[in-house]
Amino acid sequence: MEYFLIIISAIFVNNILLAQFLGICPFLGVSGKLSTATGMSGAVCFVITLATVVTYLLNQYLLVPLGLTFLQTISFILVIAALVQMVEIILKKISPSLYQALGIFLPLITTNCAVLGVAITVVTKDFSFGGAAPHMLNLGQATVYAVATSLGYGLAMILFAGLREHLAGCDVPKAFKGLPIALITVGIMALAFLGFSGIV
Amino acid sequence: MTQTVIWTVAILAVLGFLLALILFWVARRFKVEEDPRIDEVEKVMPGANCGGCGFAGCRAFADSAVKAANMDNHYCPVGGDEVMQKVASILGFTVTAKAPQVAVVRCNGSCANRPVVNDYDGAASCRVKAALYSGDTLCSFGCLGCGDCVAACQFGALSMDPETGLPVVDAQKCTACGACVKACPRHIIELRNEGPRGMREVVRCVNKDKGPVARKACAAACIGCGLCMKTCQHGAITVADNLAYIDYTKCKLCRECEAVCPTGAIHGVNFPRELDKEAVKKRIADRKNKEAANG
Amino acid sequence: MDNKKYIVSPSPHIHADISTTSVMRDVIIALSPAAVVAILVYGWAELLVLLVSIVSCVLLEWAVTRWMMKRPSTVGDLSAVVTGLLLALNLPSAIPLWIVFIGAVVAICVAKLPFGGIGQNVFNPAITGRVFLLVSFPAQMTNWTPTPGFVPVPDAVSGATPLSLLKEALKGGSTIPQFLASNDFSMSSLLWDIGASAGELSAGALLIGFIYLLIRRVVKPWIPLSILGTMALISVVFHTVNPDIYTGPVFNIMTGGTLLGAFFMATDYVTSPMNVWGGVIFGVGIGLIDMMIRYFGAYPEGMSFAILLMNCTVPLLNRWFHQKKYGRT
Amino acid sequence: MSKWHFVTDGFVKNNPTFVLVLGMCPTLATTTSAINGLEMGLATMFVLILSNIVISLIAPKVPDKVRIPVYITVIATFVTVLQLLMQAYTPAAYETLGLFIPLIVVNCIVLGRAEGFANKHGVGESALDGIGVGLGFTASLTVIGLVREILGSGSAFGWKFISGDGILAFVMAPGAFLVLGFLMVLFNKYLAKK
Amino acid sequence: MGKVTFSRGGIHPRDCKYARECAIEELPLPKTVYVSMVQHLGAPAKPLVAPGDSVKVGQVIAEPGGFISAFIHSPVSGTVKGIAPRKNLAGDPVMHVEIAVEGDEWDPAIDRSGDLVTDIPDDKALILGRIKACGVVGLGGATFPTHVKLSPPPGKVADCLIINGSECEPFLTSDYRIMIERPKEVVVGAAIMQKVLDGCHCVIGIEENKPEAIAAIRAAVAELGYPDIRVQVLRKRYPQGGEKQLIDAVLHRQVGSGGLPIDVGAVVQNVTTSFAVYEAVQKNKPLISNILTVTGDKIPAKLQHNYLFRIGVPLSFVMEQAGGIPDTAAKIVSGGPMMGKAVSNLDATTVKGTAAVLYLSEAATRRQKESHCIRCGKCADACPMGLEPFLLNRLYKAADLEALEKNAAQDCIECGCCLYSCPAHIPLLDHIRQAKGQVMGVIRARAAAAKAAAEAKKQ
Amino acid sequence: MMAAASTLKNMVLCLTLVCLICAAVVGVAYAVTKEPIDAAAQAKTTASIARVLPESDATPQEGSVRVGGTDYKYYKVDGAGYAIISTTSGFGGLLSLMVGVAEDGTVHNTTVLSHSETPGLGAKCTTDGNFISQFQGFNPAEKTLAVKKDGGDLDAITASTITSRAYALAVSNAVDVFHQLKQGGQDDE
Ligand SMILES: Cc1cc2nc3c(=O)[nH]c(=O)nc-3n(C[C@H](O)[C@H](O)[C@H](O)COP(=O)(O)O)c2cc1C
Ligand SMILES: Cc1cc2nc3c(=O)[nH]c(=O)nc-3n(C[C@H](O)[C@H](O)[C@H](O)COP(=O)(O)O)c2cc1C
Ligand SMILES: Cc1cc2nc3c(=O)[nH]c(=O)nc-3n(C[C@H](O)[C@H](O)[C@H](O)COP(=O)(O)O)c2cc1C
Ligand SMILES: Cc1cc2nc3c(=O)[nH]c(=O)nc-3n(C[C@H](O)[C@H](O)[C@H](O)CO)c2cc1C
Ligand code: SF4
Ligand code: SF4
Ligand code: SF4
Ligand code: SF4
Ligand code: FES
Repeated sequence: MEYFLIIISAIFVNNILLAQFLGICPFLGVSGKLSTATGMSGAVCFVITLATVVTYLLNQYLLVPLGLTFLQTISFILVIAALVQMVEIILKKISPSLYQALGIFLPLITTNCAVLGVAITVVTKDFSFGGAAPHMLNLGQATVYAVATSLGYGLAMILFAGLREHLAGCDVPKAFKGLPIALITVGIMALAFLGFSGIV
Repeated sequence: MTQTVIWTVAILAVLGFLLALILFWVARRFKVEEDPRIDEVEKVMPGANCGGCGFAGCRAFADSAVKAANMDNHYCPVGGDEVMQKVASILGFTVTAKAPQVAVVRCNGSCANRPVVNDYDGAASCRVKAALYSGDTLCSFGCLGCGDCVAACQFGALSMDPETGLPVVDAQKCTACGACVKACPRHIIELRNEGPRGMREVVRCVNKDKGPVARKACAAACIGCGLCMKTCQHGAITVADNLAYIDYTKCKLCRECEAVCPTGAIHGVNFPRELDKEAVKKRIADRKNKEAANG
Repeated sequence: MDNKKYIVSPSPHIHADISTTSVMRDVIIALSPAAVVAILVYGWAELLVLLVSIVSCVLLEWAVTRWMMKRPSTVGDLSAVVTGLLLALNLPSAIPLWIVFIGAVVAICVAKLPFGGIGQNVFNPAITGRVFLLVSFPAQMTNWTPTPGFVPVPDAVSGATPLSLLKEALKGGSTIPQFLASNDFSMSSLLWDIGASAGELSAGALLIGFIYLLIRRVVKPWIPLSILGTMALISVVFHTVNPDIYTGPVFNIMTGGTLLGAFFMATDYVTSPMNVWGGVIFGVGIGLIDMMIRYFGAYPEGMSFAILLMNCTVPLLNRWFHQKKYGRT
Repeated sequence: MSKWHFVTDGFVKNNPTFVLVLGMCPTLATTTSAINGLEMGLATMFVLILSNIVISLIAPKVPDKVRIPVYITVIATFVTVLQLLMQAYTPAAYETLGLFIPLIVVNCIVLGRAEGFANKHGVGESALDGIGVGLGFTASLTVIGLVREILGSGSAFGWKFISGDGILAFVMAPGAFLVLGFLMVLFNKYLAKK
Repeated sequence: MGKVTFSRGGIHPRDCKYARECAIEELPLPKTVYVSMVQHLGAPAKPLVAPGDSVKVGQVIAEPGGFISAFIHSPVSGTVKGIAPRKNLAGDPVMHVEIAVEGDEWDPAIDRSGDLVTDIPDDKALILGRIKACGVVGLGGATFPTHVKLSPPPGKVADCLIINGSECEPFLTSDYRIMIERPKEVVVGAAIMQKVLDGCHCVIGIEENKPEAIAAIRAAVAELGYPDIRVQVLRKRYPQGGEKQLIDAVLHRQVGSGGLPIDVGAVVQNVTTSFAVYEAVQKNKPLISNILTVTGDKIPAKLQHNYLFRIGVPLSFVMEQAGGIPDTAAKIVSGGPMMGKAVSNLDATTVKGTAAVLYLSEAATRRQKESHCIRCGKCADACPMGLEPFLLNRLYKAADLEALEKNAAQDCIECGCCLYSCPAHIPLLDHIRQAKGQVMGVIRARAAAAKAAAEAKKQ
Repeated sequence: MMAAASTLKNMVLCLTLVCLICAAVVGVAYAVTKEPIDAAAQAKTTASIARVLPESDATPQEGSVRVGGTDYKYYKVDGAGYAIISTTSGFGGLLSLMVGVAEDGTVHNTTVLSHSETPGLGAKCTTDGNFISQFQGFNPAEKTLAVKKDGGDLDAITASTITSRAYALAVSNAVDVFHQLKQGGQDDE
C-alpha cells in the first residue's frame, strides 16, 4: 500500500514539474514536438532512476558513516554528470536519430534539477504515507519513488508536448507566441493538477 | 577535524579518478565517426531553413554539400556568394560567383489598368482562384491579387500594395530564395539579376493574348507589337506568343525600349532620373536615319 | 449581356443555415432553464452574479481583442456569453461580485484569448476560471449559504453543500450512516440540492437543456454518457464493498457539478476530442478522476478538475483517434 | 573599450530569465515573495561570479571529454561553500530556500555561462558577466516575487497592504507559471525591442 | 426491399426542385453554335472539319484524341465558320468549332422517329461500337466516355450495373423529367448496357423524393419484362448519387482508395446516359443534345424550364430564351448548387455534360466571413468519405503533404458537404481540393518513378 | 584557446586534480563553518525553547522518549517545563512543532519548526495570530485539544481544517509525552 501511495503521490499529487518545479528548463525546451518529448522523458526517467540508486548507496554507505553529509551536493552531482555523459555517448552510438532529436538537451539532463533534486530529496527528507510515522525511504522505496517521479515527469511532458503541438497550429497573438503561451499552458495544467491535492 | 578534511579530499579524489576512468572507457567503446565538416558547414549557413537551395533545410544542404564532388548543384540563394565562398573554403572547392538576384513582379494590372468584371467569393488564395477560373478581370494571365506570394515570403520582402492590388518587392529584404516564384500560380514573379545599382528594365506583363484582346483586358498590357524588339540594339528583347521578354543578361539599360512601348508595359526601375521619352525617341530616330543613309 | 458583376466561387454554392453564433445561441437557450431556476431560488444575488459574469466576459473579450490584440472583435459569436453563463452557474450565489470578475478575467484573458481566441484555447475557459477561484478563494467559494430567492423552497440546508458536509464528516472519521443520523436530512433530500451552486441546482432543468441540444444536434451524447456511466460503475463497486464510507451512484450523479459538467462543459467542442472514441476515453477519464477526487481527494467533488485535466489529453486523443474512412480498413 | 556592457547586458539583452530562459526552477519555486526571490538571486549570483572566474582561469587546460564534470565540480564546490556559509550565518534564509540552494549546482544559468561565456573570455570579463547576469537574475526574481506577493498575499516585501488573503493561486504553483508567462509578454513587448 | 442509403456522412439540404413540374421543352436553335473540343474527361477531341465545310446534324466533326476521349458530332446543320480557341465557362481558352446554323438537316442514318425499339442487338462489339461512334459520355457529371466504362479491363467482371437516378442535388430536375417522360427508353438503355456487361444484375436507384419517377420506371420495367432489372428506392440524402456512395447503398460494398467501381464488380451509369445509350444503339443517334434545367431560388415560375438543348448553344442564348437573367440572381451556376461550376463567362457554350443553369440569390450563395474553426466536428460528420476536413484544412495550410496523404486527402470526392456544414464558414473544400491535387501529384510521380524503375530493371 | 586533448592521462589527471583541489576547499570551508553552524543550530533551538517556555536560567537538557511507538525529542528546562518536538502529517507533508508544556501541565506556547503546508492556507499556522494564541496557556485538563469541527475547543485556520487538525494533534501528542515524562520522572525519583 505504501508503495502504491508513493506512486500516486509522486505522479499526480506532487508532480515533479507541476508542483515541485524541478527540471523545468528541458521541460520548456524539448516539449515542442511529441516525439522529442517522449525521447527526453525516457532519457530522464532512466537517468533519474539510475542516479537515485547510485547516490542513495553512496550516501548510505560512505557519506553517512563518515559524517560527510555536507559532501552530498558535490559528490552527487559528480556521479550524475558522469552518468549522463555515459548515456550520451552510448545513445549517440545506439540511436543516432534520438541523439539528433535530443540535441543539446542531453548534456542538459546533467543540469536538470530533477535528477539532483530527486537524489537529494530522497536522502534528506522524511516521508509519511498513509498515516505511517515519518521516516526516511529505504532503498526499495527510494527506487520506486524515483521511477514514479520520473513517470510523473514523462506524463506532464508528453501531455504538454501534445498541447504545444496543437498550439503550433493556432493563431496565437504575436506577443504570446512561443514561451509565454507555453508557460500559461503549464500554469493551467498545474491548476488542474491541484485537483489531486489531498489524495495522498 | 583534520580527519574530516582528509576523508573529504580522499573521497572526492577517488571519485573523480574513477569517473574519469569509466568515462574514458565508455568514450572509446562507443565511438561514433561523423564528418565534422557537416557541423562546420551548417554553422556558416544562414539558418533560415527556407529550402531555397532545393534541400530540406540548412543541415540537409550541409550534409549533401560535404558529400558532393563539386559545388555545382549547391547554392544557397539566401547566403549568397559570401556564404558559398565560406562553404567552399571549408570543403576545399571553388565556386563561381553568381550575380545577386532579386524577385521581380511582371504584372502591372492594377485596379486602374484592369477593370474587374466579376466578384470572386472563394478562399482568398491565388492557387484556389487560379484552379477555379481565369480570374476576376479579362486578363487570364495577370496577377490574381490574393497574395499567395506574400504569404510564401518568409523574409517579409513582399507586400500587397492596397492601391494597385499588386505585390511589391522590397529589394532590400529580398534574398532571392525563390519561394514566391514557386508560390505564384500565374508564374508572374521571376528572379533576375539585381543590375548595377539595382537598375533593371522589365516588361511588366505576362499576357499572351493577341494585341486587341490583351488591350481590352488591361490598359497596361504588352500587345506584342515588337517595337521594342526592333529598337533594341543589343538583341536583348524577344517577342513570343504576343509577349515581349527582356533577357537581363543582354540588356544594357539604354531604356530605348521603354521609350517606344506604346502601352507603357516596359518599366525601368531604380534609375536615378526619370526617362525623357521624347529625347530618347529623337535619339532613336536620328540613329535610324543615319543607318538608312548609310545602308 | 449586362455589366453586372456576378459572384464566382468554387463549389458548393449554398451553405447550411448554421453559424458559430447560432450554435452558441442554442447553448444559451439550453442553459436558460437552469439559469431561471437558479434565479428563482437564489433571487437577486444570483441574478447579479449572472449579469456580472456575462457582462465581464463579453466586455473583456471585446476590449482585449480590439485594443490589445488589434483583431476584429469576436463577441458577436456569443461564445463569451456562454462562458460567462457557465462560469456564473458554477459559483455560489453569495459570492462577492469582484471575485466573479476575477473569474471572468481568468476565463477570458488567461484561458481563452492568449491562445488566439475562439476555437484555439486548449482549456475550457469557464472551468479554468472556476478552478482558479476555487484554489484562490477557498472560503468564499465554499460558502453556499443560500441567498433569499423569489420562490420558497423546502429543506434549505445552509452553509455548505451536502457534499462538502459529508466530506468533512468522512475526513473526520465518521461513516455515512452516522452522518445522516447526526444531520436532520435524509439521503433523498440531499438530492434536492439546495445549498449548491446555481448550476447544480436542478437536474431536471439541466436535462431539459441537454435534450434540447441533442435534438438540435449541437452535441452528441457520447461524452456525457461515458462520464455518467463511469461514475455510476465506480460508485456501484465501491458502495457495494463499503457503504459506510463510499456514496452510491445516484448520489454521485445527482450532486455537485456532475450534470452541469457532463452535459455542458465536457461537451465544449473546442476543448473535447473530435472523434467518438476519443470522446469516450475523454469521458471515462473525467468520470474516473472525478470519482477519485470525490472518494479520496481534498475537495468534495472534482468535476471541474477532472474536465480541466482531461482537457490536457485532448490533443493526444485527437492524434490517436480518427474517423473510420470509406473504403479503408 | 568599456566593459560596462558586460554587466548591463545581463539585465535586458542577456536577461537569464526572460531572454535566455534558464534557471526556471528556482525562478518559479522560490518567488513566492519578493524577499525570497531576492535572496535566491543573490545566492545564485555568489556562485555565478566565483565559478565564472575560476572557470575562465582553468578552461584552457581542461580536456574536452571531462569538461562538464570539471565545471560542475567547480560549481558544486562553491555551492557547498555557500550552503555552509548560509547555514552558519543566515539559517533562516537557508531554510526557506531549502532544496533550491544545493540545486544552484544544476542551475542552467551557472553552467550555461560557464560553457557559453567564461570558457571563452578572460577573468575580468567573466567576473563582470557573472555580476551582470547575477544581477539580472536577481532583479527578475525579485520582480516576479513582488508581483506574486502583491497578488497572492496582498503585501510587498513583507509589508501587508490589505487585510486578509490575496489571490492564493498566485502563491501556489500555477501562479508562478502564469506570472512568469505574462511578465514575459510584457518584457518582450516593452523591453526587448531595443 | 426498403429504402437504403450509404453508411456514413452526408447532408440534408433543402430540395428546392422548383422545376419538377416543367415538362421538357425543345430549345430553339441560335444563329451560331460553338462546339467545344473538350466535352468529356480525357484528351481533347481532334477536329475533322475545316472552315467552309458544310455539315449536317449528327455528322462527325471531331475524333477522339486518345483512349479516354470521344467523338463529337455536329449538333446543327450549316457551315463551319472557324476553328479557334474560345473562352469556356472558366474563361480559359479551349478549341471550339464555330458553325453558322442553316436549317435543320439531319444525317439520314439517324432514326428520328419516336417509336420505341425494344429489340437489342446481340452483338456486344456492335453495341459498344455504336456507343463509341455516337460519342456517348457519362451525363451524371464526369462525362467519362461510356464505352470505356462498359469495357472492363481483363480480369475484372461487373456483376451489377447500377443506373443512377438519385439526382440528389437540390434544384436539378433533368434526370427526373427524363425518368417520367421517357422511362421506357431509359430501361431499354439499361438493358443494353446489361447485355454488354454479360448479363449482370441491374439496379436502378432512385431517391424517395421522386415517387412519380419510381412509379414510372417500375411500370416500364414491368411492361418491358427484361430480366433482372429492379428499382431500388434510396433515402433522400446528399451525395447519394456519388458513385462510391451509391455502390455502398445498393451493394454494401466500398470501393478502395484510388480504386474504381469495377474493382468491386460495379458499373454506375446515370439515367440520362442510359437514355443516350438507347438512342445511340437503337436509333443510331449521336449525343448531340441533352436535357438541362433552368431554375434558381427567388425567381418567378415562368423562368423555370427543362430544355432539350443542342450542344454548343451559348449559355447566354439559353438564358435569353428562358426569359432573361432575373434581377435577383447574384451568381449563375452551370450545374447543381453543390457540385456545379460558377459561370464567369456568360458567352461560354453548353457541352454534353451541361445539366443546369442555376440562378442563386445573394442571400443564398454569398459566403459568410470565415472565422476560426471551433472543432465542432460537423465537417467530419458530414463527409461521406469519412475524412476529417478540419484536419486536412490545417495540414494543407501547414503544407504537410505526407500527413495529407496519410489522412487521405486524395480520397475527397469534392462533394462539398464539409464546406456546406461548417458553422465557422471555413472554405474547407477550396483548400482540400488543392491539397488533393498536390497529393495526387505526389502519388502519380511515385507511380511513374516505380514504373520507370521496374522497366529499367527489366532491361 | 584550445582545450587539452582528451587522452586518458589528461582526463584522469585533470578530473582528479580538480576534485582534489575542490575537496580541499570544501573541507576547509567545512572546518571553518562547523562551529558557527552548530552555534546557529543551537541558537535556533534555544530561541525556540525560549519562545515556548517561560523564562528560566537553567540550561535545557536534551532527551528522547518513546511514546506510542514514536520517538520524541525533548528539552527539559528545570523550573520551566518541557519543550517537546512533535511531528504530525499536515496537508502538504510533515508538520513539526515545538510545544512547551509548563510544569503544571498547561501548554505555555507552541512554535512551528518546519512545515510544507500550502502558502496562504495551511502555511498560516506560522502567522495566524488568532490561531496560534489559542494554544498559549491552553489547559488540556479544562478544554479539548481538537478543532471545533471535531468537537474540540479550537478555531481552525480559515479553509485549513486539515492543517489545524494536524497542529492540534501535534500539541495533544506533546501533552501525552509530557505526562509520560512526568510519570517516568516520578518513577526515576
Ligand atoms: C458528390 C457527387 C454527387 C453526384 N451526384 C450524382 C447524381 O445525383 N446523379 C448522377 O447521375 N450522378 C451523380 N454523380 C456522378 C456519379 O458519381 C457517377 O459519376 C455517375 O453516376 C456515373 O454515371 P455516368 O458515367 O453515366 O455519368 C455524383 C458524383 C459526385 C462526386
Ligand atoms: C483515369 C480514369 C480511368 C477510368 N477507368 C474506368 C474503367 O476502366 N472502368 C470504369 O468502369 N470506370 C472508369 N472510370 C470512371 C470512373 O469510375 C467514374 O465513373 C468517372 O470518373 C465518373 O465518376 P463521378 O461522376 O462520380 O466523378 C475511369 C475514370 C478515370 C478518371
Ligand atoms: C491547492 C490546495 C492546497 C490546500 N492546502 C491546504 C493546507 O495547506 N492546509 C489545509 O488544511 N487544507 C488545505 N487545502 C484543503 C482545502 O482547503 C480544504 O477544503 C480544507 O482543508 C477543508 O475545508 P475547511 O477548512 O474550510 O473546512 C488545500 C486545498 C488545495 C486545493
Ligand atoms: C456545446 C458547447 C459547450 C460549451 N461549453 C463551454 C464551457 O464549458 N465553457 C466555456 O467557457 N465555453 C463553452 N462553450 C463556448 C465556447 O465553445 C468556448 O468558450 C470555447 O472554448 C471558446 O473558444 C461551449 C460551446 C458549446 C457549443
Ligand atoms: S520576395 Fe520572393 S525571392 Fe525574395 S525573399 Fe521573398 S520569397 Fe524569396
Ligand atoms: S503575383 Fe502571383 S501569387 Fe502574387 S498575388 Fe499575384 S497571382 Fe498571387
Ligand atoms: S468535399 Fe471532400 S472532404 Fe469535404 S465532405 Fe466531401 S469528400 Fe469529404
Ligand atoms: S465544421 Fe468547420 S468549425 Fe466545425 S470542425 Fe469542421 S472546420 Fe471546424
Ligand atoms: S533550473 Fe533549469 S532545469 Fe531546473
